[in-house]
Amino acid sequence: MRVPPGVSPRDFADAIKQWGEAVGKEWVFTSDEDVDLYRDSYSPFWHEAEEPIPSAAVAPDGVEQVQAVVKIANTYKVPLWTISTGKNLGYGGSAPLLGGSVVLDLKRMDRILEVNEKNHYALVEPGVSYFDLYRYIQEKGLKVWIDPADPGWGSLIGNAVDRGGGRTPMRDHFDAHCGMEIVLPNGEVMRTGMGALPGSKTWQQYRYGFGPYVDGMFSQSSLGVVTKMGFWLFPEPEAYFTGTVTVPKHDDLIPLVATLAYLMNSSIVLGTTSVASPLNFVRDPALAALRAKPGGASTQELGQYALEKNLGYWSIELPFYGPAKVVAAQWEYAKDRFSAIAGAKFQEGATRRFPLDPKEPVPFPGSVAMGIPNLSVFGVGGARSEGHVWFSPIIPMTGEAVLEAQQVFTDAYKEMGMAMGPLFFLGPSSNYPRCFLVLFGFPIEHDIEKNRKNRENFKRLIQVAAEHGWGEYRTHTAFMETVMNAYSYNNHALRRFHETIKDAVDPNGILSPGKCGIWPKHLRKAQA
Amino acid sequence: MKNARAVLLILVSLAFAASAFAAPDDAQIEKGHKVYDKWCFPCHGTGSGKPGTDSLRARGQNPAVLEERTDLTAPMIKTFVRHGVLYMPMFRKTEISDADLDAIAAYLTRNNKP
Amino acid sequence: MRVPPGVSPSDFADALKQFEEAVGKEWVFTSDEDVALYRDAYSPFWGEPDELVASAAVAPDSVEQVQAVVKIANTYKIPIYPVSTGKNLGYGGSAPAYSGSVVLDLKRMNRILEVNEKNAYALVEPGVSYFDLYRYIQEKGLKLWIDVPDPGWGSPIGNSLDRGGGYLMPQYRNHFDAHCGMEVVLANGELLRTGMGAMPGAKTWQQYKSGFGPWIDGIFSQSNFGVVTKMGFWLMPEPDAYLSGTVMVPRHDDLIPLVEIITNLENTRVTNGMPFFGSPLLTRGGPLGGGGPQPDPELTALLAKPDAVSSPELQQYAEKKGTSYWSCTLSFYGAEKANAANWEFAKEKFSAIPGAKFADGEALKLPLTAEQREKVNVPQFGIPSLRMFSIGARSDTNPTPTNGHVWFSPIIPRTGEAIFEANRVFAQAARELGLPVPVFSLPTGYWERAFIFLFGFPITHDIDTNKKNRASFQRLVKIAAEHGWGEYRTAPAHQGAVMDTYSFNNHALLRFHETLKDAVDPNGILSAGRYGIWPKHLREAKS
Amino acid sequence: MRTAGTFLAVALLAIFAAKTAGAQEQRIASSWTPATVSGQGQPRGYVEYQKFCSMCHGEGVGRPGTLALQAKYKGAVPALLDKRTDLTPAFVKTTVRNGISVMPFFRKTEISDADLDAIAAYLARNNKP
Repeated sequence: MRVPPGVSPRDFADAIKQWGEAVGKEWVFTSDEDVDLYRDSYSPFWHEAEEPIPSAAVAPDGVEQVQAVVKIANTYKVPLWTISTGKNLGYGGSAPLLGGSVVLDLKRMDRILEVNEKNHYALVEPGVSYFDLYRYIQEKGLKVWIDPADPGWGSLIGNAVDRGGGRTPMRDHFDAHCGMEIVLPNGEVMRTGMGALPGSKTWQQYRYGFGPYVDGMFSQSSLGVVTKMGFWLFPEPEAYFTGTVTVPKHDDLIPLVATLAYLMNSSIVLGTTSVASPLNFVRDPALAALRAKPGGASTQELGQYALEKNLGYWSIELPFYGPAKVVAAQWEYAKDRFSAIAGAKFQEGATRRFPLDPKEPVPFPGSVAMGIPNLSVFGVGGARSEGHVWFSPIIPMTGEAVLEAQQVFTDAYKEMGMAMGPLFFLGPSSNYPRCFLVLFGFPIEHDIEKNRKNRENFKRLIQVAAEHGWGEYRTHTAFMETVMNAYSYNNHALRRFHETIKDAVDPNGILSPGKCGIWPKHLRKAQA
Repeated sequence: MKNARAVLLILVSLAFAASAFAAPDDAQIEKGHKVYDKWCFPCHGTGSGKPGTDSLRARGQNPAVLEERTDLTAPMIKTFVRHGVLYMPMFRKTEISDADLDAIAAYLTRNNKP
Repeated sequence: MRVPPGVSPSDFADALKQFEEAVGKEWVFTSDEDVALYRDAYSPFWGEPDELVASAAVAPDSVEQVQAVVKIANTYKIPIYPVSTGKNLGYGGSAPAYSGSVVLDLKRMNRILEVNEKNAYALVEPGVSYFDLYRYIQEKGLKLWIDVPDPGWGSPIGNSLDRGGGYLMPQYRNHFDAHCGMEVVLANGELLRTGMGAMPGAKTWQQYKSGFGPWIDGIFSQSNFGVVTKMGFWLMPEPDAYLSGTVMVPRHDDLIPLVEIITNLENTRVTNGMPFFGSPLLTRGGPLGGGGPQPDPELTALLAKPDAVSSPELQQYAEKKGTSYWSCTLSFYGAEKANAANWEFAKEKFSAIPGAKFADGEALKLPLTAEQREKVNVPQFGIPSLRMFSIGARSDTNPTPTNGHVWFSPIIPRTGEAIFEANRVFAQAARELGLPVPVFSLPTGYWERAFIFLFGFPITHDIDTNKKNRASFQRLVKIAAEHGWGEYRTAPAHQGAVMDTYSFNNHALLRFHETLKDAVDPNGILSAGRYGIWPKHLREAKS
Repeated sequence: MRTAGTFLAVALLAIFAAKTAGAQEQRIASSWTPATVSGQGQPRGYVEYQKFCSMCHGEGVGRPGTLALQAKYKGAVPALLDKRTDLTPAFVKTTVRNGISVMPFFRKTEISDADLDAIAAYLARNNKP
C-alpha cells in the first residue's frame, strides 16, 4: 500500500480506518488495482516515475460524509485531491498533482436537487454529469437547456470550477453558476451568496448575496470542497440557426473579427463560434505542393490560390438563438454589417425549431450547441492516440491578434521541430464572451521519450505565449506551476496573495496541494 | 447643529454681500462656467429632470436656474457648496477645489449689479 | 483635531506628517471645516454622538501615493476608509464605517486610461465618474454606451464594488458583473493585479475576467480587503435602434403569468433592457414623481381599505373602468427589424393572458437627437444624470423635501407570488411600525434573475425621527430574513444588522470573511466594520 | 512522426468537417434516447450499457468508439459492441478497468463492479461457445 508523503504508515492506517467508518468500507479504495483507476488516463508522465499516483481514494455520499472525511484528513494531515466526476481529461483527469495524495471522489454525490422551469435554474451535487441532468430534464419534459461541455460525461460543478466553456448563450460555465455550498478545510460547511441566509428564497437567483463575493476563490483552487452549486439554465428558445460568412482576402480578417466582436458584444450572436479558413479543408495536390515549398506558401500565394478557386480566405459560422423571425432578422442585420467587406459571401444553414421532433435521434454532431451533450469530441484523437493534453492560451478578439498568434506559434513550432501539418490556421473560438481561446491538442503516448519532448515543448509554448502577453486559462496538472509562474506581475503578487489565503484557510495544507501552483506552507519550501 | 450653522453663515454672508471685491476677469468666469457645467449643471441646469432647478422653482425662486440669477453672492455659493442644503449634499475639496469654487462664484455672479 | 481610536496623538501627528510628504500638504485634510465635508450628507445619525465621522482625510493622486499612504497607516495602525467618489448617498456616502477612521479619498485619481471602441471596454481609476466617462466618449465620438446608475456623479469603480445596477442589457446593468480586471493595493501596500493583469504585458486584461488560478475579484467587492486603484469595464456598443412596448393585463392574479412570461423573455434575451413594472390602477405618475391625473374618489376610498389591492371590489372597479391592473414596459436594443420581431414575439407570448393589451412605444433610431434626449428616460440610453434626486428634493409634487434617504433593498424571488407575499409582509410590518403604508410596491428589474425592492427611508435632521427610522429599518431587515429575503447592499449604519441575517451554519460565511481579513490585513487598518467585517482586535474589543 | 501539429490538424478537421457537413448529415436511428435509457423491461446490462457505453460505442454519427473500431477492424467484426459475438466478460471488464487508446478507464464510483458484471454479461450474451 502506498502512503501519502509526510504521513506515517500508522497514521495513514488509522485515517483509512476512520474513513471506512465514515463512508463505509467499500468506498475506501486502497488496493493497487482500485487505486490505479484514479490515474490520469491521459497522463503525460505515463510509465515514468514522476507520474503522480494517488495512495488511496475515498468516496463519500453526502455533505456530512465529506465533512467527516476532511476532518479526519485534517487530523492526520493527509493531503486530499478533490474530483467531482474526474473527467477533465486533457487537463489532469482524476489524478492528483502531488503523488500520494488521497483522491476525494465525489462521483457518488449525484443528486439533482432542484430544476426550476419557471426561473430556469438547477441545483446539483458534484457527481451529476451533463448526461444525468439532460436525461432528468428530458424525462420531466422541462423546457430548459443545459450548456454541456464538449464531453458530456463531465460534471457541471467540476467543469464550472475549472472554468470550462460550452457553446450556448450560457457557455461561460463559472459565470453561469449561482450559489455554492462548500466544505472548508476544517470540515465546516459554508453557503455563499444568498445561501448564507437561512431559508433563503433566492439562492439560485441572485449570486452575490451580501458582503464580499467569495465564490471565485473556489474556482481553480484548493480552498474548499464544493458540494452543491446552482446553475442558470437557458429557457428553450423557439429556433436555432447558423449562417456562414466568407470573406475573400487575407487582410479581411481584421474587419471580419471587428464585426464579429460588435455582434457578440451587442448580444446579437449569443453562442460560440470559431474563425476558420476554407483553405484548411481543401485536399488539392496543387495546394499541398504550394505549402510544401521550402519556407511554406506565402500569404500572397495562398491568397492568389483562394481567389482563383473562389474559396474565400476566412469564414465564420454564426449561431443565432431566439424566435424564428428574430433569428432571421438578426442574420439579415449581420449580413448587412459584414457586407462592408468587399466580396463577403453568405451561406445559410438549416433552421432548427424546438422542441425537436421526438423522433429526431439525439445527440447529433453539433448538438452541444443546442444543449444536448455527447462525446463526439473524443473522435479528435483518431484511432491510435493514447489521449491528449490541451495548451489553451487566451488571445484578444481582434484580427491583428489572430494573425500575430498564428505567426508566433508557427515559428515556435518550427523552432521546436514540430510540424504544423497541413494546417496553417488555428481556429480561435469564442467560448468566452470577449476574447478568443486557442486550443492546441498535444498527443499523449505511451512512449517516454516522446512524452518528455512534448512536455518540454509545452512549457516552451507557455513561455512564448507569455512573452506576447497571452496566458492560459486552464492547464493540465503537469503544467500548473509553469503557467502560474507566468502570471508574475509585481514579483508574483497574485500567487503570494493566494498563498496568504491558503495558509489562513487551510493551515495544514490538506486540500489539493499544488493546484494551480499554490502550495501549502510546509510544501512551499520543499518546492522552492 | 449643521442647519443652524448654515443659516447663520448665510446671514453672515448676506450681511457682507455688499462689500466690494475685485471684479473677476473673463478667464476666471470662463473657467467657472466649465466647472459649473461639470458639477452644478446636472442638478441646477435647464431642461427636464434637474432636481435643483425643480426644487428652487417649487420654492418660488424665479429664475430657478442658477446661471440666470443676478442675486447670488460668492459667500452664499460657497456656503451651499461646502455645507449642502436639504437633499443637496456638500462637496469635498477633491471634487471642487477652493480655486474651482472661486471660479464658480465668479461665473454665477458675473451679471450681478454692483 | 480628532484622533482615530486606538492611536496616540503623537503617532497620529507623525502619520499625518508622513501623509503630507507622500501626497502633498494641501491634500491632507485635518481642519474641522474640511473634515466635515466627509460626513455622510444623508447620515441616519445626523448630529448624534453615534454619527460616523472621519478624523482626517488624505487624497492621493496616484497608485504609488496610495501605496505610500497605506504603508504609513499600517506602520501606525491607523484605520483608513477608502472612498472613490464618495457619492453612494443612501448607502453611506463618504463617511467611514468605523468612526474616527481617516478617509482615503481617491477622487483625484480620475484618469481614463483606455477606452477601446473595437472591443468595447474601458479601464479607469476610482475617481472617474460616470459623467467623466460619458463626456470622454462623447468628445472622442466613440460608438459606445456606458451603463449608468441613477446618480451620474458616482464612480464606475465605487458603484461596481458596491454592486450597483443600471438599465441596459443584463450583462452591463449588473455593474460588478460587467467588470473585467482589477488593480488592488493590499493592506501591506503591495500592488496586485487580478485576472489576466497578473501577467506582465497582458494583452487581454479587459477581455478575459478570471485569468488563471482562484478568481479573487469578488472578495474586493462590498469588502475591506484592499484598495481598488484600477478596474476594467465592458461597455455596450451603441445599438442601431431602440424600441419599447408596454403590456397591460386586466386582473390582479395576472401578475403571476405576467412575471413568468417576462422572465422567460428576458432569460432568452428577447427583451434585453430593464423591465419597468407598473400599475395603471394603483399608481399615479411615474417613479420619478411626474405627477399625473388625480385619482377618482371612488378609487381612493377603495384603496383606503386594508388589503385593498387584492380585494374583489377593486377588481370589479378595474373591470368597470376598463383600467388594467398591471403593466410592464419592455425595452429592446438592437437592429430595428430584430427589435420589432422581438416585440411581436413578446406580444404573442403575452396573449396567453386573456385580455392582455399592448401599447407600442416609440421606435427610436440611435443616436438620439438633442430633442429626443430631453424627452427620454436618459439612463436607459446610457446617459448619466442626477434626475433620481427628484424623489426627495422639493418639486411641484413634493412640497416637503427631506434631508436625504437610505435604501432598504431586499432581494426577492422573481415571481408574481413573491411580489404579493412581500407586499403583504411589508405592509403588515409598516402598520406595526407606524410607517406610512404604501398602496402597493412593485420591484425593480436591475438583476436578470431576481427582483429587488427599493424602499427609501427619509433622513431628517430630527434625532428622534432618525432614531425611530433606524429601529424600523433594522426590524424590517429581520422580518425580511424570516421570509428568506436578504438585502443586496446597505448603509454602514445597518451593515452589521444585515450581515447578521446571513447566518447559515453559525455565521460560517462571516467567520470565513474574518479569517481572510485577519490574513490579508493583520493590523486591521482597511475599512474596519465595512459590511460587518471587523478586524481581530476590534472583534475582541466588541465581544 | 506523429506530432502535435498533425494531431491538431486532425482534431480541427474533424470538428469542422462534422459541422460543415450538416447538409449531407446522415440520420441513423440512435440507440440512445431518453426512452431507451429508462429501459423499462430491459435487462440491467442493457440499461447500464446505454448509460455508460452508448455515447461512444452506440449507433449514429459522432460516436468515437464505434468510429475507432470501424477503423481498426474494417468490418472484420461489427463496429458496434452490442452486435459483437466474440466478446467475453473478462475482456469487457479488463477494457473498462484499464482503458485503451483514448478510452479512459472507469472508476468504481462510476461503474460499480455489479454494473460492470451486468454490462459484461449483456455484451457477451451472443458469444455462444
